[in-house]
Amino acid sequence: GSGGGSGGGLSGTIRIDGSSTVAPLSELVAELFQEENPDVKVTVGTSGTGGGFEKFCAGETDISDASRSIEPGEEEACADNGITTSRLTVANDALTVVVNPENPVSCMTVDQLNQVWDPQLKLGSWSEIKGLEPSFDAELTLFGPGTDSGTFDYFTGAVNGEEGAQRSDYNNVGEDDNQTVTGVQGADGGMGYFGFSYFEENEGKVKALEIDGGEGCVAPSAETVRDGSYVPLRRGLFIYPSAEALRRPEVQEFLQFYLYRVNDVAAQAGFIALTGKQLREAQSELKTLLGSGGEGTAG
Amino acid sequence: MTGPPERPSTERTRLATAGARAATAGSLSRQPGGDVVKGNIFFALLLLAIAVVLFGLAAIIVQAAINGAPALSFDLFTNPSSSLPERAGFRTALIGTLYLILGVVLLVVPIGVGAAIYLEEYADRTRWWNRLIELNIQNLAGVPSIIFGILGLAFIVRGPLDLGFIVAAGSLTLALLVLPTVILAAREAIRAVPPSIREGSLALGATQWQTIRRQVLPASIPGIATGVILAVSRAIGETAPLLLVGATTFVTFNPTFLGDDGYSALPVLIFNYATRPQDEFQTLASAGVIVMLVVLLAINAFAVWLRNRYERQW
Amino acid sequence: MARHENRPETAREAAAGRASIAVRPEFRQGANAGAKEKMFEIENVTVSYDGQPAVKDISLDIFKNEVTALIGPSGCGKSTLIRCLNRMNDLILGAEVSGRLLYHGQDLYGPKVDPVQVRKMIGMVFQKPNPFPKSIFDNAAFGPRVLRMKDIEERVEKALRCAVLWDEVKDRLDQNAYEMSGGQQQRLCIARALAVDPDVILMDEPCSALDPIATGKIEDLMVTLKEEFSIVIVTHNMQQAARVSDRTAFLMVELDATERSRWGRLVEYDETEKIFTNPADSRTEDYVSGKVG
Amino acid sequence: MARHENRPETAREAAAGRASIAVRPEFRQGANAGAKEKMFEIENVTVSYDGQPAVKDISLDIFKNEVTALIGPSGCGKSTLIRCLNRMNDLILGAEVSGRLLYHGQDLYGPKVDPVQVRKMIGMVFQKPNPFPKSIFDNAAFGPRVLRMKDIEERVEKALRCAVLWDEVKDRLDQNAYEMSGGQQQRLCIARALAVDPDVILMDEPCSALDPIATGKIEDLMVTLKEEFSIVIVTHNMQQAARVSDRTAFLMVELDATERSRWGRLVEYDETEKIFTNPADSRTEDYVSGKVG
Amino acid sequence: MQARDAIGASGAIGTSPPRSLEAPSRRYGEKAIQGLLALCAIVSVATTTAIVVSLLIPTLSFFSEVPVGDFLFGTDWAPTFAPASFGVLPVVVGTLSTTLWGMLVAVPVGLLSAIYLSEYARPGVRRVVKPVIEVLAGIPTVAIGIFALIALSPAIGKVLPFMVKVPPFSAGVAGIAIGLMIVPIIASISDDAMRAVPGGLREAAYALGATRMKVATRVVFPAAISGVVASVVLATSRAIGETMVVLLAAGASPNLSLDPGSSVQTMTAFIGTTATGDIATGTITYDTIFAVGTLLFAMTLVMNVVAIRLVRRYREVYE
Ligand SMILES: Nc1ncnc2c1ncn2[C@@H]1O[C@H](COP(=O)(O)OP(=O)(O)OP(=O)(O)O)[C@@H](O)[C@H]1O
Ligand SMILES: Nc1ncnc2c1ncn2[C@@H]1O[C@H](COP(=O)(O)OP(=O)(O)OP(=O)(O)O)[C@@H](O)[C@H]1O
Ligand SMILES: [Mg+2]
Ligand SMILES: [Mg+2]
Repeated sequence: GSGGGSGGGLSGTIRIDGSSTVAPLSELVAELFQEENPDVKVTVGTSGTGGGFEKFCAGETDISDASRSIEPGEEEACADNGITTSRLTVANDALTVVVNPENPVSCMTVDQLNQVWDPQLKLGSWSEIKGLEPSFDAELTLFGPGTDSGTFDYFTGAVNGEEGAQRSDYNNVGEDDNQTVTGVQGADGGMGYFGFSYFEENEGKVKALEIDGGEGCVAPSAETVRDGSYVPLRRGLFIYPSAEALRRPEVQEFLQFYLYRVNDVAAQAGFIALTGKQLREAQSELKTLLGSGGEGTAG
Repeated sequence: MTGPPERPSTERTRLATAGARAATAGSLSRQPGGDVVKGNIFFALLLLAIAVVLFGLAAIIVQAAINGAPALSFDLFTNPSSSLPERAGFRTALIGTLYLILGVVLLVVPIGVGAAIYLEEYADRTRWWNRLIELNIQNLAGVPSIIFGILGLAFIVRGPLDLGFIVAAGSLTLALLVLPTVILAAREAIRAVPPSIREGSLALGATQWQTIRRQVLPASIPGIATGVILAVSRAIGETAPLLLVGATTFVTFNPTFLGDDGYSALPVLIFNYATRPQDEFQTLASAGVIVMLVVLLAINAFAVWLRNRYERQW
Repeated sequence: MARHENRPETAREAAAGRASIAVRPEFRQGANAGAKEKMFEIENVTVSYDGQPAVKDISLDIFKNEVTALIGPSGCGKSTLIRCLNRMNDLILGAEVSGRLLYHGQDLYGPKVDPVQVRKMIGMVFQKPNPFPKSIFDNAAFGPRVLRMKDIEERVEKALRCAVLWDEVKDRLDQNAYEMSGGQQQRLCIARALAVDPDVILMDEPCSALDPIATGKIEDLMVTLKEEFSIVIVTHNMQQAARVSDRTAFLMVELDATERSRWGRLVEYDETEKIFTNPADSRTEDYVSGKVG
Repeated sequence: MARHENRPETAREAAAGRASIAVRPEFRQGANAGAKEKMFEIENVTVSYDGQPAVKDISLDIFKNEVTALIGPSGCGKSTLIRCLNRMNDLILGAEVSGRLLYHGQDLYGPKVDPVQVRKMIGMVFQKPNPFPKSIFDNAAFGPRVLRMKDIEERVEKALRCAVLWDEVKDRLDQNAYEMSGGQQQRLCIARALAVDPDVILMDEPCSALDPIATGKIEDLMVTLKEEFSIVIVTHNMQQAARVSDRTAFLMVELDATERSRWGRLVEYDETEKIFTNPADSRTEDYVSGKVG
Repeated sequence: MQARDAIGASGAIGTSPPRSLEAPSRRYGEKAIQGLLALCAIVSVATTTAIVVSLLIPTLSFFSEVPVGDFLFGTDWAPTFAPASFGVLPVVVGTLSTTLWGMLVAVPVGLLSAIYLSEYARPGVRRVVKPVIEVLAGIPTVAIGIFALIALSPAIGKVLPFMVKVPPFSAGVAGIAIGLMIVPIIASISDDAMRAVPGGLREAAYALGATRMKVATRVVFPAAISGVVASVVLATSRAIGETMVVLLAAGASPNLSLDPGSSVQTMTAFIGTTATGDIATGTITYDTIFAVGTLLFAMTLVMNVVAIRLVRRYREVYE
């Protein structure tokens, strides 16, 4: 974009921080926005959802990327500093369960997944999973993301019924989900899970399981996520703008731009785009926020 | 007098043994024996150690170069960062890193050397507080970098110093992180200056500071340079503390040292790219490693030059 | 030249055999010194390292415009004593000086005394040559520079000339001092001390690594210098003490009853001529004539 | 004791003033040596530092069971020359030895020669005392331990006794060697070299920091030792050379025409008695009688 | 005569030498410098104080909910799981394991390299090799971690199968990678320390017939022991404090095992990921970071007290 763009001379700095999962999307939007508004500086940090909210609630950032919803404690901290916010869903993700390509199993029920990851059962082999078709005998070698991540929380909540209620004797890959790919690829009985984009990039190296959430086996894909059939492992990714920051024209403009363009670029950044309904909801949330920010009332 | 009563007989006995040995000693050429074998084994071990290090280094660099090859080009140095791998470069992160390191060097050299001088030349080792300082510095070296991040966020970005999320705050955090390295290296260098040099200077009427400034410090430059090289090397590669004190992954403009618009740093970007799902970003991360090594070598070159120049043997 | 005067017959032959030393805690002041101005007054000075005395109970006066020599066997505390005079012992951990040490009537170890000031006035050449790891020029120029003197080059040249080193080094002043021969290093250290024009110069065996020619020149220098300055010299060379010094102090090692502890003690202090020709103490006579050992 | 024999009148007075030395590239072998066994044969040896010659074209033979003294003014290359004899110059970067150096007929710088083996047989005491930063005992025991000798304690004690140090240190053998006086350090270095019973001992001014008594004892020791070993000693002390040595080599500094370069040259080499009483070269006479300088 | 000339010059300047032994000026400059230098040393104390302060409050709030005994002696580490368990021993052991393997590589390799550089290498070689080795210290730890995972792990798995089990994560491999990373600290600082040993000591040893190896090991090395130990302490600290390499190459699964082939979580890896992860601040899980940090701080403190004692004991002072 050349100077004197269509933004009408907006300038200023917009600070975004938070989840590293959401960051690629925010970055892409920010890049496009800056092309049109070259005088606005947008930065995107990745200090984690928790760290992001901490800075956000201290009034140090304008928008927080989050791979989970804000927690009551965090909301309180925000309120203490006079910061009001609201959740805007910006993309969808499908937590994808992957296994070794040689593995004959192609579909598992949530209950079977629960057996595998159950903290009490601690199954050692695929053959111990009840009701699995076709039967398969290999040592279960499990991989999962860092236990501090939103992905972990969401998966355990959806599969095991309680956040964090997962067996701990699995291979924790920490920050780098690419290692789950390597690990599952290398072990016959390997199983792991991560965001959809990791699967998309590594199709062939690992195989994605179809999930039976009660209404038959459904494979993870953009379509199944958008039509709502990939349950229960589909999740939303969020941004939390601060009403305070929304008084600034460049932030208003940016957020409107964000929601305007997000569906075009989501796939490019490795995410599943919002459904029309989700998008409309987000837009109306933003309006509410804009209203409250404009009035200057907080908390 | 002070001497012992010389008994020639004592000497004679001694000489007898000596004579016996001297008679057998003859050849000047290498005696095949334990010492030679040991010496050779030892030398082989030394070479092996060096080989291990050099091989390890080469392997890392070659691996990064191969993985990063598709992305390697000069554009990496000139393009700003982008979320589109095909046009992403490291310029903005590079400038952020350069500022950070500049700040680290400006902070850590005077503070580190100053603390080392204080401890070696002024502090009374018998005083408990000086021992405490000594212990405390060694201990700081073992504090994980992320704790420095927490500290930097609480005390430098916010809290007492309240600098905000600016490059200078990042520099200060990193400087504190690598300070022990510089202090320890500088202390050892200062300690190695023979006392006779200090005596010679003081005896000419030089004050203690003049002695330090003109004799001790120049003589310890090589050791100090080593400390700075190691410190800068560490600082340049740190990720975690920077995340906490405000280094972001996405900045498309050139940051400034004191501006609070945000900044990025090479390792933060590299780490972020390396953990992304897309292969292009992983390639970019490897290329980033090469970029970083080039920068590191350029930064260290001066210190290496300085060290070679001041190298001496007593 | 003034140095051929009071030279006595000296150091004839050293006979082997060992005379045990009686512990005699006496000391003497130099005689015939009424008219001279006192430079140092040393009164009952004891120096210990880590609580072990190295010299005990030394009392003597050192006069202005004289060369005073300290002689005595190795380990008797000559270096220890001379280092007290410009507070070099401050630098050794565990070294402790007791007694009184006056310099021009001022207490050298007084509370207000600044060791730096002391060392500016009282220069020192050490027993082991300790050139700085710098060029020859920078070595000699160090003192003048530190004391912010002018005409550094001139000073350096003069100091190097005085120390009989100029001709050997004039073409390589920027060479590292460590690349010199042992004797050259020692002369450089002498030059370095001369370059700052101190009031007193303490020399701890300044000629130990020098050949007779250089030694002779340094001795000439001392004799000339004493017209302006005062010089205290430690030497193990009897002839040298006899040749250059006006007054000589003889120290000896004393053992305690158990032969476990040993320390230095002043045996005799007098005009050099007297010490070498007609010493009051038989131990002095034995030592200077080489009969002890 | 044998050391009072051939002592001539020596080193009377060193007159000030400088006589320029004519360049005379001659050298001499020691005379009257037909029957003696040659230890070192030095033939046309030149040693340079960084291309600058420090000594040039030295030829002389050193004999077994003799004390050979090297004398000459400071900087004339005595240390340089003596360090060639046990290949210590290998350790100095930029030092280069040319010419032939035979030890018992074997080329010291031959391709198969192992410098370690050389130094085992040819011990050395350095000009500047350089004790290890270890205890006194460990210093003396270092050589025997490295060479895996037996009876270390006994050896150490004997070596310390020979170096006239035992009585002073026997109660504090575990004290750090750097806490000794200058002379004690030097004697320790001598003891350290003696403890390994070398074949030849090279001594670079071993007595420069010693008092006459200790010097006398070390000289006695040399005279005794030469019955079994050979000794090469550098000294600037004419009397010492005269007292202990059988043969003396006199080196002098030579200047090139431009007075820019200077190097050492062998002026005369002969039996000590001859050198001190009836030297062939007038420059030798001037030097030993103290007329030059 | 020359001597006269000298006196002429000195006379001009030194005619009336100052006789007062008191300082002519109050030397405020010197005192100010000393104060400044002390201030520099204080910076480190301030840093530590700040660290202790920032660790203490959350640590106390952590221990108000978790008994100290359960924390220190528990063998089940699952602070982010439900139900949570706070037995810290697995991560302590994980830290010890990677550090141990790292030091097993770094100490011998580093010290031998230092000896080579200082005692064997020709100056030209040294001038090149030393900075090259130091490059290792500057490779971003992410790169080393990834290298360990995708190149080192398979390579070592072929040679020493017990070091790497099925998943690519192993404490041993992470340790080796850390070892490689900290070699320059040991090699470089020890080399400087050994180079600073006066040449006279080497000469003395050579003259006694010592071989180069003996000179290096019996004279130079002991004389430089203070610097050597300092370098090892610094390197150990760095190994303990390293986060990214272990995170990538050792996995993040807490295992109470010293087996080099097992995946472990170290204290730093826990702190590192949790602090930049998605956990909400102010929760008990988040406070766990500080409890672990405090423990780590205490552990390094003990190690350093011991190290300082050792150096005091074995240091050789020359001159
Ligand atoms: N390492 C070195 N590098 C360069 N030049 C040197 C070195 N060592 C000695 N020289 C020079 O070589 C010459 C001879 O030195 P050497 O040490 O052999 O003298 P010397 O006869 O032993 O003198 P002295 O009696 O003073 O010890 C001197 O001019 C000296 O400056
Ligand atoms: N730093 C020290 N620590 C402990 N003892 C020391 C120290 N320096 C010297 N001594 C001891 O004090 C005594 C006197 O030493 P000093 O150096 O004064 O002797 P000296 O008369 O100068 O002898 P020399 O002629 O050998 O130099 C000696 O026994 C010596 O071992
Ligand atoms: Mg002395
Ligand atoms: Mg010499």
